[in-house]
Amino acid sequence: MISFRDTTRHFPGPDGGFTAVDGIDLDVAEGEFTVLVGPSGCGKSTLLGIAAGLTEPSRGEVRVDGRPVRGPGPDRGMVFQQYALFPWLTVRGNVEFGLRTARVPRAERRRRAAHFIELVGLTEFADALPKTLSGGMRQRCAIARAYAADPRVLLMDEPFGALDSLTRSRLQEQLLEMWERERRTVLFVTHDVDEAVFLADRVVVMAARPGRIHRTVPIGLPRPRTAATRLTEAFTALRTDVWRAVHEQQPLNPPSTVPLER
Amino acid sequence: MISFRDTTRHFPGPDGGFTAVDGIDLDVAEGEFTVLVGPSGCGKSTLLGIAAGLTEPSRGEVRVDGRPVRGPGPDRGMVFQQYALFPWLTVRGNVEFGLRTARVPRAERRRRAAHFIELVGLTEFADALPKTLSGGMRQRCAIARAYAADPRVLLMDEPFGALDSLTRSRLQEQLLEMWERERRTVLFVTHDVDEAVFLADRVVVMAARPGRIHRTVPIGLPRPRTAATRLTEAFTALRTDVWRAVHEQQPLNPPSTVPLER
Amino acid sequence: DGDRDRSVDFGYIADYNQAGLLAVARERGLWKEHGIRATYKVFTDGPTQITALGAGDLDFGTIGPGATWLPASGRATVVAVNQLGRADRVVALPGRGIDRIADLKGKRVAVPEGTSGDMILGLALDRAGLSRDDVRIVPMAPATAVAALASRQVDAAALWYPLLATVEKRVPGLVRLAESADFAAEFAFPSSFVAAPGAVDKNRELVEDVVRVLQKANDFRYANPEKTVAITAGFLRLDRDAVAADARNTQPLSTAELVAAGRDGTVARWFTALQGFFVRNGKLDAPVPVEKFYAGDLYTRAAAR
Amino acid sequence: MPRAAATGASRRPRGLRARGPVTAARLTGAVSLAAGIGLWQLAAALGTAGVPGPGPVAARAAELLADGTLVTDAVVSVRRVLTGFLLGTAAAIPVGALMGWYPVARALLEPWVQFFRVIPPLAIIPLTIVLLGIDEPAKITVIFLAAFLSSVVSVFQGVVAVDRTLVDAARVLGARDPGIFVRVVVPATVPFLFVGARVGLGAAWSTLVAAELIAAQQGLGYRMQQAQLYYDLETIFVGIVSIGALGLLMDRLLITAERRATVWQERRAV
Amino acid sequence: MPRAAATGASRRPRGLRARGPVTAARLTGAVSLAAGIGLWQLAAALGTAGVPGPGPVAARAAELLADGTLVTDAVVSVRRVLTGFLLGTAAAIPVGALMGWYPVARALLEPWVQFFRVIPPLAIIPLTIVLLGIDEPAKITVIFLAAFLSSVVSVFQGVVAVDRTLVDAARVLGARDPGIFVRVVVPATVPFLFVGARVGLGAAWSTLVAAELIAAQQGLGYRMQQAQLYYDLETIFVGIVSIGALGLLMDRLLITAERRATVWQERRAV
Ligand SMILES: Nc1ncnc2c1ncn2[C@@H]1O[C@H](COP(=O)(O)OP(=O)(O)OP(=O)(O)O)[C@@H](O)[C@H]1O
Ligand SMILES: Nc1ncnc2c1ncn2[C@@H]1O[C@H](COP(=O)(O)OP(=O)(O)OP(=O)(O)O)[C@@H](O)[C@H]1O
Ligand SMILES: [Mg+2]
Ligand SMILES: [Mg+2]
Repeated sequence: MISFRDTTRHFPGPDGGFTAVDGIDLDVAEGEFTVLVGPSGCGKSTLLGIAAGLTEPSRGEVRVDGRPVRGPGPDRGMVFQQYALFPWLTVRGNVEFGLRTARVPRAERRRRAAHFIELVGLTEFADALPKTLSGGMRQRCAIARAYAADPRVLLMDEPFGALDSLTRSRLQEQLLEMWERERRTVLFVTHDVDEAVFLADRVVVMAARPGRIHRTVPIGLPRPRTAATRLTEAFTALRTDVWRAVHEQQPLNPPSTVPLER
Repeated sequence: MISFRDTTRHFPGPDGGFTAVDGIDLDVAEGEFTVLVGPSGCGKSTLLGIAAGLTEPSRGEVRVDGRPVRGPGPDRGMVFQQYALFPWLTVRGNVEFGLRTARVPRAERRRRAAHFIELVGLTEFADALPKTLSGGMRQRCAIARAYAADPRVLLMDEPFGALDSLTRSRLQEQLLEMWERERRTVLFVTHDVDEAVFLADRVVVMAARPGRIHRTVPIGLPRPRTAATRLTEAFTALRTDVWRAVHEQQPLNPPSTVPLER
Repeated sequence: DGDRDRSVDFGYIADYNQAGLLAVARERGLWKEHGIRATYKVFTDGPTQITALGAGDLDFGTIGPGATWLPASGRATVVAVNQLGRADRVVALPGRGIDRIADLKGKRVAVPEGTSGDMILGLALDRAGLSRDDVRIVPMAPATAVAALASRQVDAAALWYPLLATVEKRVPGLVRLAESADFAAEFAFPSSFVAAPGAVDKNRELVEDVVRVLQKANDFRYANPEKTVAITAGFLRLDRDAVAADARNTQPLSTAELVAAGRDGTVARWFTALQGFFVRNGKLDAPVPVEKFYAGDLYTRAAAR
Repeated sequence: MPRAAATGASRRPRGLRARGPVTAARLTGAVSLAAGIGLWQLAAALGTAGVPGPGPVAARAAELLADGTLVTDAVVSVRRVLTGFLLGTAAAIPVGALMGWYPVARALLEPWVQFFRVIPPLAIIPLTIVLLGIDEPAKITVIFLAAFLSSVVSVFQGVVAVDRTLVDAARVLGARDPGIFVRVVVPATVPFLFVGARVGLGAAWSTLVAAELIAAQQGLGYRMQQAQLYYDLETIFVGIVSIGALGLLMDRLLITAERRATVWQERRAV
Repeated sequence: MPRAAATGASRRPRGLRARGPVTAARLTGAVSLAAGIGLWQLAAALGTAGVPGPGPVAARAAELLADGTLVTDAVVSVRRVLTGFLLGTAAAIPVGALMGWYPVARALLEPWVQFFRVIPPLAIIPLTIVLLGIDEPAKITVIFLAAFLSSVVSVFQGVVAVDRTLVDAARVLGARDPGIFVRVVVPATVPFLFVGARVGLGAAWSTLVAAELIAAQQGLGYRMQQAQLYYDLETIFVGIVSIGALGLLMDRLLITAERRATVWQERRAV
């Protein structure tokens, strides 16, 4: 259970600085799958960082299981938007990182790392360094690393953003399957409305300047969800609903005001 | 006009190394909008790097306007998958970079940079450093930088990958508008099938291991394309066609073989 | 513990003047004869040895005349005079119009400050009626002064052998303006063996034995100059000719002569004259009675054994 | 894990949360200084043979200040060090960059740089005199060499470590070698450049005594040598403290400059 | 713009395309060496006062080799330099990291590090003798201090420059301070650590002569000082060349180690 209470993050600077998120109140229930969507720069990553304990809110607080967050911990795993792979470690080394800190014995560590590397389709690249991986491969490595650490809460920042549709839908289904089996709490950021609706119990649509909650859309679709779910009318209706919630916001620059010729 | 002839890129390494792209033959006509799609790691970025002159093919060659590519040049602009912003420059500084190399006078430089910064909705962040930008804002800055340099050929590597759907469709429309007006040659990588069909004259579907061309789908949709285009039946049919071409490929790991329990 | 008590650490500088006696003492087995285990440690200058004496890392050291102000200011005790130096010269480059000391007026003179070379220069200027301000003194470390003179960067220098020998090799016809011997009547340049202050009282017997060894070596050197050169060259691993050239610029005295010089106050005169020089330089506040830092009776008693 | 963050971007060390980090740093600095002087006093009081305490050294410093010697010496030495340091690092930037950028330049130059870098300055003094005489140029050259040779390695390593994709991005934007160098390599190398400058500054100061062996008439190094001849430990300590304080001051200036030049860096701590 | 790439990842310099870059580098190195010796010979032939040419120096080296002096001196000096260097850099890593990581440690330690870094080794020799005597510990301490003080800055700066998101990633994966230090900060700082080590090595060697002023009985620095007493330039040059060559060799070993330790870096050039 994650609860944000009046969570605000202000970055000091000239002109009074910048308020990235302002007075967020949000409860993510134990085992709930919550998806954050919203325009670029509306504070989604900032919010995840606060939940992870990497950023301190300027005002308000976040509690996880009733205890205020004081810093990061292995109970809250995170997939970073910029991957944040350790460039000096191979794919395997990256995936094993959290297992080492948890002092998982070597053989078990190997086994679990191999499992998650296979899950994201990088088995053949287990010994490759990040610099030799393509963008999507790096992202998959970051996902495997977060899964392997086996956190109770998963904070995922656009984890499938760099993946082709095939790999993407496969990883979505895998994630749902794992979640349904183990009922972790998931806070998931995406800009893909389809993905949001397909995965979520509830989609939280954010608005920008300052970052705040615009609307919350409960997704009542039955589980387990499969490829067929995407073809149902309920799915399409919810998709349109979320799409509207995102699109009805004040655009950053109304396109009409920008002349295209130079 | 870009033509790849038997273009091959092999990375030496243990176990015989790795062939990222193998014997690519592809012609992109003057003023054509070509989109590359394909599974993660199939060599799309590598191919763009070769066209840009950043990577030398191990075999075969690339010609731009009949002249073999010998190195990078300002005639071929690029949006990098990892953005590659200069972290010590502000948004404006990054966007002005290419204009400075082209010795555009100061006033004109300012004006053009301001125009493209507004185009991607970063006007308020013109003086912000990259480290203070969100993922999507960084990506938009990279786009503005490439546009501002005004290249005849645009090489774009998943340029809208980190953007929310609203910003994304707006930037898609802007790109098309600019392209229709100025008829640049565009080689565009995406993993979003909708985006590919919406933008392209022709979608090239690649396959992995080794990276090669799987199928080419000509997109005969009339131009100019607008939001309405997406709702036509022709669009849906082409979308399905491309989707199939991507999905009918040999999956990296057939999901059935990966047990999900640990 | 008697064994440990009879081992001594001896500091020295690696030239003929200051290493000769130690080389002889080892070569001729004089230490063994007196049941002393002596270890030699080489230094590049006197003051560092005095520092080491003070820190307890060294029992005896060897200093040149220029460092004599250190014992005079209570930082060490002179246990024996070694010999007199005659190596110092004031020289000028040929072709610079300098033939006499008086011609140095306004010229650049390289001087390692506080050394015997510096003293000779001061005496020579005095005698010519010049003050130090009349010439352009360029203070330099010895090796640096050699480089400066050899590469004709200065007009003149106050230096000593063997350093000057090297300069002569490169600059033939150096003009000799003044030398130690010119001032033998007023000034002598004794080098000495020193011990830590208080060592003489604490360890009288051992110190006496050490002095006795030095005296025996001294008499050998006095009687066998050529052999001494050979032994020293071997000890220092130096070219025998270079050491022989060095030896020509020293004035050895027999132990008997040194004892006599101690009795009749000659040694005291040498040291007093040196102190005058140090006072003028500001190294010493005021001259001190020589018996405060020169253990003359110990030297005499040792010679009598 | 405590982290201070001037930008306020992240958690601050707990103990210092109330006061600003700058004040806290000042305070700790003062405590550290007091502790250092206390230790020194203690060492002197325990009578560690010959170490003069802060008192006598301060007295000696007052004397030297009163008769103007200390100020003159300091001015002369600072001029030498600054000249040598500035020339040295100015030369190190292009040479290090050339070595980092062009493999041929590297193969040609690097062995010599490495060779001379390990040669003790004391050993080259005679050579310097022979080639350059005994006046200021010779002294400054010794300092210049020390500063140059120690900072060139940092510059070189910095250039080698420049992120390839940034260079690629500049190329695609039409930049050619000189432009890439000035507009990408130099800014990307800034952290290394400052390591180089700081190391170079240290090398310049610590070569001062050696440089002033060359016929100096004034200067802190010269004064210390004189004092050594006279076994005047108070004056030596005045020299040590002056050199240390001046060096520290110049280093602070460099750090401030660096802070300014690298605001763009995603820093972990202040 | 020429770039060599051992990984084959990018364009190679045009002129060297035929041969491999390694052979080319060797060749250029040999050319560079020959040019250097040629220049030296020329300088000597032009009679630049007192510079002995390669011939006489080689002859003297042969003599010193024959009687074993050179080998003994080299062994003794290498032992001192290596000990001081290894201790110095070993100490610099934790101290620099502490300073880079904890603002309090930084505020406490940094001024002292900077202070002592600029103190000329020559100036602290009397103090070293007073405190540590005249035996090996004193000599090694002087070298240790030089190596430590010059490499600690690099380590410190490297730790400050560690990418924050990597530290964050490690924290989220449950790592605590010691783990983050060993598993993130150290590997991320490797390029800086090697700058530090190389600068430290240079400092260690170039302090050798000063260290061997402290009653050394053997060693290359000692031999050079003795030669200075007799102004024996041939021997001094043998010393310079030996120190340079040994320093260069040790530096090469460090570079090889660095190459191994940083394969993960996205390098621009070889
Ligand atoms: N260090 C900082 N200083 C100033 N502003 C910052 C800083 N970090 C983030 N911001 C601002 O906070 C806002 C929210 O950033 P955040 O990364 O949370 O956005 P986001 O919702 O994740 O966007 P995206 O979808 O593009 O990733 C942005 O406008 C950004 O400019
Ligand atoms: N330096 C390298 N060494 C070895 N292999 C490499 C190197 N660079 C790229 N590769 C390999 O080449 C293949 C193609 O990479 P590329 O980046 O072109 O893929 P991509 O199609 O852009 O994928 P994505 O959609 O994930 O970005 C990948 O399998 C990658 O591992
Ligand atoms: Mg984000
Ligand atoms: Mg790619």
